Amino acid sequence: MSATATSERPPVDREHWLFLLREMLRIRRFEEKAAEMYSLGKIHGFLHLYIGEEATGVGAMQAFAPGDAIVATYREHGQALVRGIPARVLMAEMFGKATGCSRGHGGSMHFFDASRRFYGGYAIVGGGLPIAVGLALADKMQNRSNLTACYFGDGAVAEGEFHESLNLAALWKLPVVFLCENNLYAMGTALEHHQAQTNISAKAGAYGLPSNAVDGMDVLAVEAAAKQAAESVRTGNGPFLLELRTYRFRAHSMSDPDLYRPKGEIEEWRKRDPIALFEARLQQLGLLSPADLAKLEADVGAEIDDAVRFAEESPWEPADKLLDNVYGPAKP
Amino acid sequence: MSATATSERPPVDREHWLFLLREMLRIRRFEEKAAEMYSLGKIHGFLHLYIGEEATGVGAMQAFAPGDAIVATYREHGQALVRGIPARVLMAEMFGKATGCSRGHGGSMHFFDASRRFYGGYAIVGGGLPIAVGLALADKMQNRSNLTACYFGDGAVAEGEFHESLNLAALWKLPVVFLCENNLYAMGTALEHHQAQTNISAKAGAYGLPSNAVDGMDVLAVEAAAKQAAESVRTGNGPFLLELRTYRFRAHSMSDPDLYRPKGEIEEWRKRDPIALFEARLQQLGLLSPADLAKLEADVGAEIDDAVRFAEESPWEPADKLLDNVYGPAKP
Amino acid sequence: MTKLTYREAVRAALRKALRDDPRVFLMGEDVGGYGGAFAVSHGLLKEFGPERIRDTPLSESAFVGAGIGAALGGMRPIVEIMTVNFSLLAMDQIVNNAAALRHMSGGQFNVPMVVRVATGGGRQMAAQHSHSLEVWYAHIPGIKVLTPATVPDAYGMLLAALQESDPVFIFEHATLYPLEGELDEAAAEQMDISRAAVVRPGSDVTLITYGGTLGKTIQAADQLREMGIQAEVLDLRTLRPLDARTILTSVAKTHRAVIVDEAWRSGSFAAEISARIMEDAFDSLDAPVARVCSAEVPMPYAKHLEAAALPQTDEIVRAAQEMVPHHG
Amino acid sequence: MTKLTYREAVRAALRKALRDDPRVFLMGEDVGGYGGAFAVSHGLLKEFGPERIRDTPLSESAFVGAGIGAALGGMRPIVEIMTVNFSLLAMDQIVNNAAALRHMSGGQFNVPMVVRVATGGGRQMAAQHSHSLEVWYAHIPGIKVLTPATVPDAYGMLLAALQESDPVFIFEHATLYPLEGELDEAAAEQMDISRAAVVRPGSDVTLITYGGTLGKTIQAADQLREMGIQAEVLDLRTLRPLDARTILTSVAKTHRAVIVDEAWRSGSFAAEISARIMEDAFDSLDAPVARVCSAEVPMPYAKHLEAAALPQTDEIVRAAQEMVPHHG
Ligand SMILES: Cc1ncc(C[n+]2csc(CCOP(=O)(O)OP(=O)(O)O)c2C)c(N)n1
Ligand SMILES: Cc1ncc(C[n+]2csc(CCOP(=O)(O)OP(=O)(O)O)c2C)c(N)n1
Ligand SMILES: [Mg+2]
Ligand SMILES: [Mg+2]
Repeated sequence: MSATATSERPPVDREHWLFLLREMLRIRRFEEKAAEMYSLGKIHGFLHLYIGEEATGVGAMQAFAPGDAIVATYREHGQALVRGIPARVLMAEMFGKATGCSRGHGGSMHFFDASRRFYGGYAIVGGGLPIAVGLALADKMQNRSNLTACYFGDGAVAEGEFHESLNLAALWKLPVVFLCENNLYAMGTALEHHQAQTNISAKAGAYGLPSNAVDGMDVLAVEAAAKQAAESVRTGNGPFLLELRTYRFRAHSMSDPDLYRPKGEIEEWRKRDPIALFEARLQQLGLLSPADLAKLEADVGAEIDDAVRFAEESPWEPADKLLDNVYGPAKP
Repeated sequence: MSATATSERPPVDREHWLFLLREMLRIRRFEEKAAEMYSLGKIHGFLHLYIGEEATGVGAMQAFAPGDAIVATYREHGQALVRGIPARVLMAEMFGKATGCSRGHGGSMHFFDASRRFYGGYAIVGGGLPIAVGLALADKMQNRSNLTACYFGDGAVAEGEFHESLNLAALWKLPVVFLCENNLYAMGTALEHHQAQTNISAKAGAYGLPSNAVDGMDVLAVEAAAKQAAESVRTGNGPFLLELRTYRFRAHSMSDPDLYRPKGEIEEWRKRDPIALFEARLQQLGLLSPADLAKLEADVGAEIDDAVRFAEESPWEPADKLLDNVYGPAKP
Repeated sequence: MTKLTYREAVRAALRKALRDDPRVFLMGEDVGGYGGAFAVSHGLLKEFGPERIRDTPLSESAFVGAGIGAALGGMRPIVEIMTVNFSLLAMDQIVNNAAALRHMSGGQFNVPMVVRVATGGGRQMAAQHSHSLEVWYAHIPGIKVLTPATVPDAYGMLLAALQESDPVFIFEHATLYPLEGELDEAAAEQMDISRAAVVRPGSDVTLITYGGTLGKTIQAADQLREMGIQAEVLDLRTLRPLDARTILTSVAKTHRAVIVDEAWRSGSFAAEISARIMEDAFDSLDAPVARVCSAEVPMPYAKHLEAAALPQTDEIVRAAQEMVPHHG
Repeated sequence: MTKLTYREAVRAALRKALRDDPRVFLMGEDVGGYGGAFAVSHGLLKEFGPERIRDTPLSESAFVGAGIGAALGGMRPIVEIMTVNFSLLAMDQIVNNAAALRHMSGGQFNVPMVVRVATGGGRQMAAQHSHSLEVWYAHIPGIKVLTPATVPDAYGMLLAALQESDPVFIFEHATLYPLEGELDEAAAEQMDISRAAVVRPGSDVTLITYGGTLGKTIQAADQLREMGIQAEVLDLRTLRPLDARTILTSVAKTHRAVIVDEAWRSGSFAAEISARIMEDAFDSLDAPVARVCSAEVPMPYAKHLEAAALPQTDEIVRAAQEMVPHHG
């Protein structure tokens, strides 16, 4: 049922590894800044931070090509950044500005970017899965070799749409990589309180799909597993379910008082901070000097500062455009 | 994952076995008459016949006590009869008469009987499963030792509600026997065209439930398997998924031209007619003489004739009562 | 001109669409091997093969969502939801994805998907299989809602829907499938789906309806004529966006209106029409606008009870009579 | 008299119900450990334990259906659907089972279930999290629909709902939770939920609303008063069954009405109210009934766009002004 996990380490690739680190750092700093902007009243509505889960977002995306389609959830800042949507455009979106990636119509939960086949940003749990199935169907029917990468949380696994979508994708052998970011909680409900059987990747058996589970705090392991999954899909084996075992260090959203996690649990997981772990590893291998890191941080900091400046200075969508983009013109 | 199926035969029990045969015959003759009445324009709407599946209805019901709750689908004539709802009351329901088990409000798809804890008759595929979970929850919370038997077809397995309901029942260890009557078709769609993985009982693994699959054409095997399943549930192990492998000899409903089944398939299955098989077995064992059978058929025939007479002679619900039973009085 | 049934007209439109545009495909429960629950797609599997005539598992949310995804991915899916009753299982995909994606993405994405849905009661299908929920759909910005009530509309509206760049829901009242009519294909292929139709001209009262109740409404107009009342009959055809102009023009002439709608009365689409007339034609009204709707009860199975629950011709006649002077 | 918030009032009612009746239990997503997405059930898990305060998996259809089953089985479930947006996933259970079972079974079964649902926009939650779908629920025979807009109603309506023998849906507008008010428990426990409330008496125009827009409507009445227009404000409180009498009595007095509804305009509950006034108070109207509703657009995120989409006080004032002579 489950594909064999590669336990071997990939060969050293300093440039790529520094790139992975940079990407994780970009997400971390972007998120910290978003939280700050939320406190300052610059960002409103829901804001779900990804901090702690950077390795899953960064690692998995390495397996997907520009032609592949990406479907994500409301907790999608990470995927959006790694996919290449500029930080300034994302920040502007959260500020509600017309320069945002969804013209300020979507906010934090609804990032979209047609040019990067980034199909959103779905805030109804489980709601993105059928969309991913359809995108893959369109690719298959048009003989394009793309795949669709579909991210969702452990909580989504309980929804009927998970079941229906995996069955449909498997039945039609569609090119979807289902990526479950299992952070052990659906909002305040722990995995063992929402799943009768807590091994998510094993559920693939009910649909006859290959699957795998990987340590989501290890960016290289995630990358390797995602590449293997993507490879399986591209070979025409139909969909693949990849479980990424991770943890969110912050509350579910900015309005969550975070009362439900056992004492010490967060601290235990923080010891496995994917960024700190990877930095330590690179340093151990002599691939990352303190100067390298300082430079990285400075670059990333500059990018985030620019993003805030851009968002701040950007114009609002005129209110008289409210009804634009409800319907489009007929087109053959 | 799967409970061990008892392969041993239960000891000979002539009285009980003749009872099982009689029950299967009652269903068969009732259904044949219903089809006739449909052609005569006495019954309208949808009519889904159970012919061919009698062993699953009769065998499984032996495992359930009067205090247990029954939840069925639109193809529920069999379960309703075996549960003890008089044939005349069911026939009257299909005639749309006020003496019907649902006062003529429900018709063939919506049989109900509060006195027998027969909770319907659900015509939205998969719609009965959550109800069954709730009934079992009510029993459990009120410390009653009842279980809920929930029948559904193979087609329902693809619906999200199957997944959600099994997970919820398993999570809360509720006393439900989920009975999948797998007749290999969801309307015109063959199992392999609606399930990526066609072994239904194996899907229990995704919820950590015990399960079993049994030859649904063998009434004794079904009875034994259902008793084992019910026993497991009553012991407090939580829900059980029992797959009953059967076949419908008739079309999906009276309006189905039945174009989709491969030639010869129906004939092959007819050789395994559960009634003919069981009669032959009883005859072989010397438990059923031609006279016994004639008497049985005569009794059943009389019951069905009486049912039609009763239905025919029964009054209509006055049309001015149309709005009764939309709301009831408040009650504490 | 060809004489054919409503069912055949839908099938002919499907066939034409499938032939003309390789991006078009049909998917839904039993559209293939079974030939469609209402035999609409009979023969199409054989002609177009299983890639383009796709039988789906029973999973309304997944295959409607897959239609949305396929539309995003450049296809032109026609999704069949066997009946509106089952569409309740796909409501989230419809409201939160199909309807919202264009706006939510700031106009970057759009969902050119056509969804065909059989609707309505009148066939003794009882409480779970007789809904008329067009009004729910007509409430949702971002989708369009068509209700073909004639053979030409059955054909032309489907083809027109495929030219739209937004999701279009087509409600086919299940009692209409055997209806016979004349079809001029070329004309139907040019049809304007944005306008309501004046089916019968008249001067005394406007009878406004759509979908499955058009026949009863025309019957009522016939009976009224015999009584000396000239009823104008409007077929709304498209519920969203609504052609209010045709309604207002008619009411300005007749000064009276009866709306016929198979939905339950409270919160029906008839309420919306009444409110629009209130807002934009109040001064031309000589009598309050009346509604003839279904009784507010889950649909009973028994024939006489179902008939009592549904709007009937005599009720339409009575409502019109009561508001026209000297006929009350 | 106690001073407390709307949130605390709901919680107090939950606590009272759980204490008074062992058949009552609360179930839904995050009602337990998290304390409720809106902190309504905070502390209840500790007080009543996990048997009676049940966190469910994300599976709206299953747990709403389980509520129905539990009600059939003799319990008195209170099901929390975190927001109305997610209730779309449970629509089949609601329409086809909860609402239909009593009738469909010929009166043998009934479903005494209470469902609490947070609703509405105004918090920059964007297109998928801002719906106002009360009108869909109000369309369904077999269920009751309550929309408490005040602290006493938040408390009393929940307790009253638990006395009903049919499914009751209570819509709590999410912007109301922090609202403060005075509660007389004893009085609230005797409240009549079948009547609309005249919140402000007035003689020139009737402003009719419910739920989240009551505050804006009262504000509008205040502003109108300063302009010399005496507006009567009605809070509908219960949308189904509707208390038409209170509406008609008021309109008979004021001869004018403005309906304020956060729903999208087409097919809104405001349309139903307008149609009822048309049918039963046409002759007493001095001006067409007006509606102030949300713009027909999936809710945008940006604050100024969301504000432009939602009904606002100044629009209510303007609509009333325009219909009262010498104030237009
Ligand atoms: C259908 C639905 N029900 C409830 C919610 C409210 N909600 C938002 S996120 C969430 C938890 C989802 O958990 P998971 O899928 O594990 O994703 P995570 O937030 O952990 O990334 C819930 C209950 C929702 N958005 N959609
Ligand atoms: C949600 C839903 N979708 C579609 C239908 C139409 N329909 C009725 S029965 C049926 C097939 C069900 O197959 P299965 O569950 O295997 O039961 P069987 O009829 O074989 O007993 C379908 C598609 C329905 N009633 N409900
Ligand atoms: Mg999670
Ligand atoms: Mg079947």
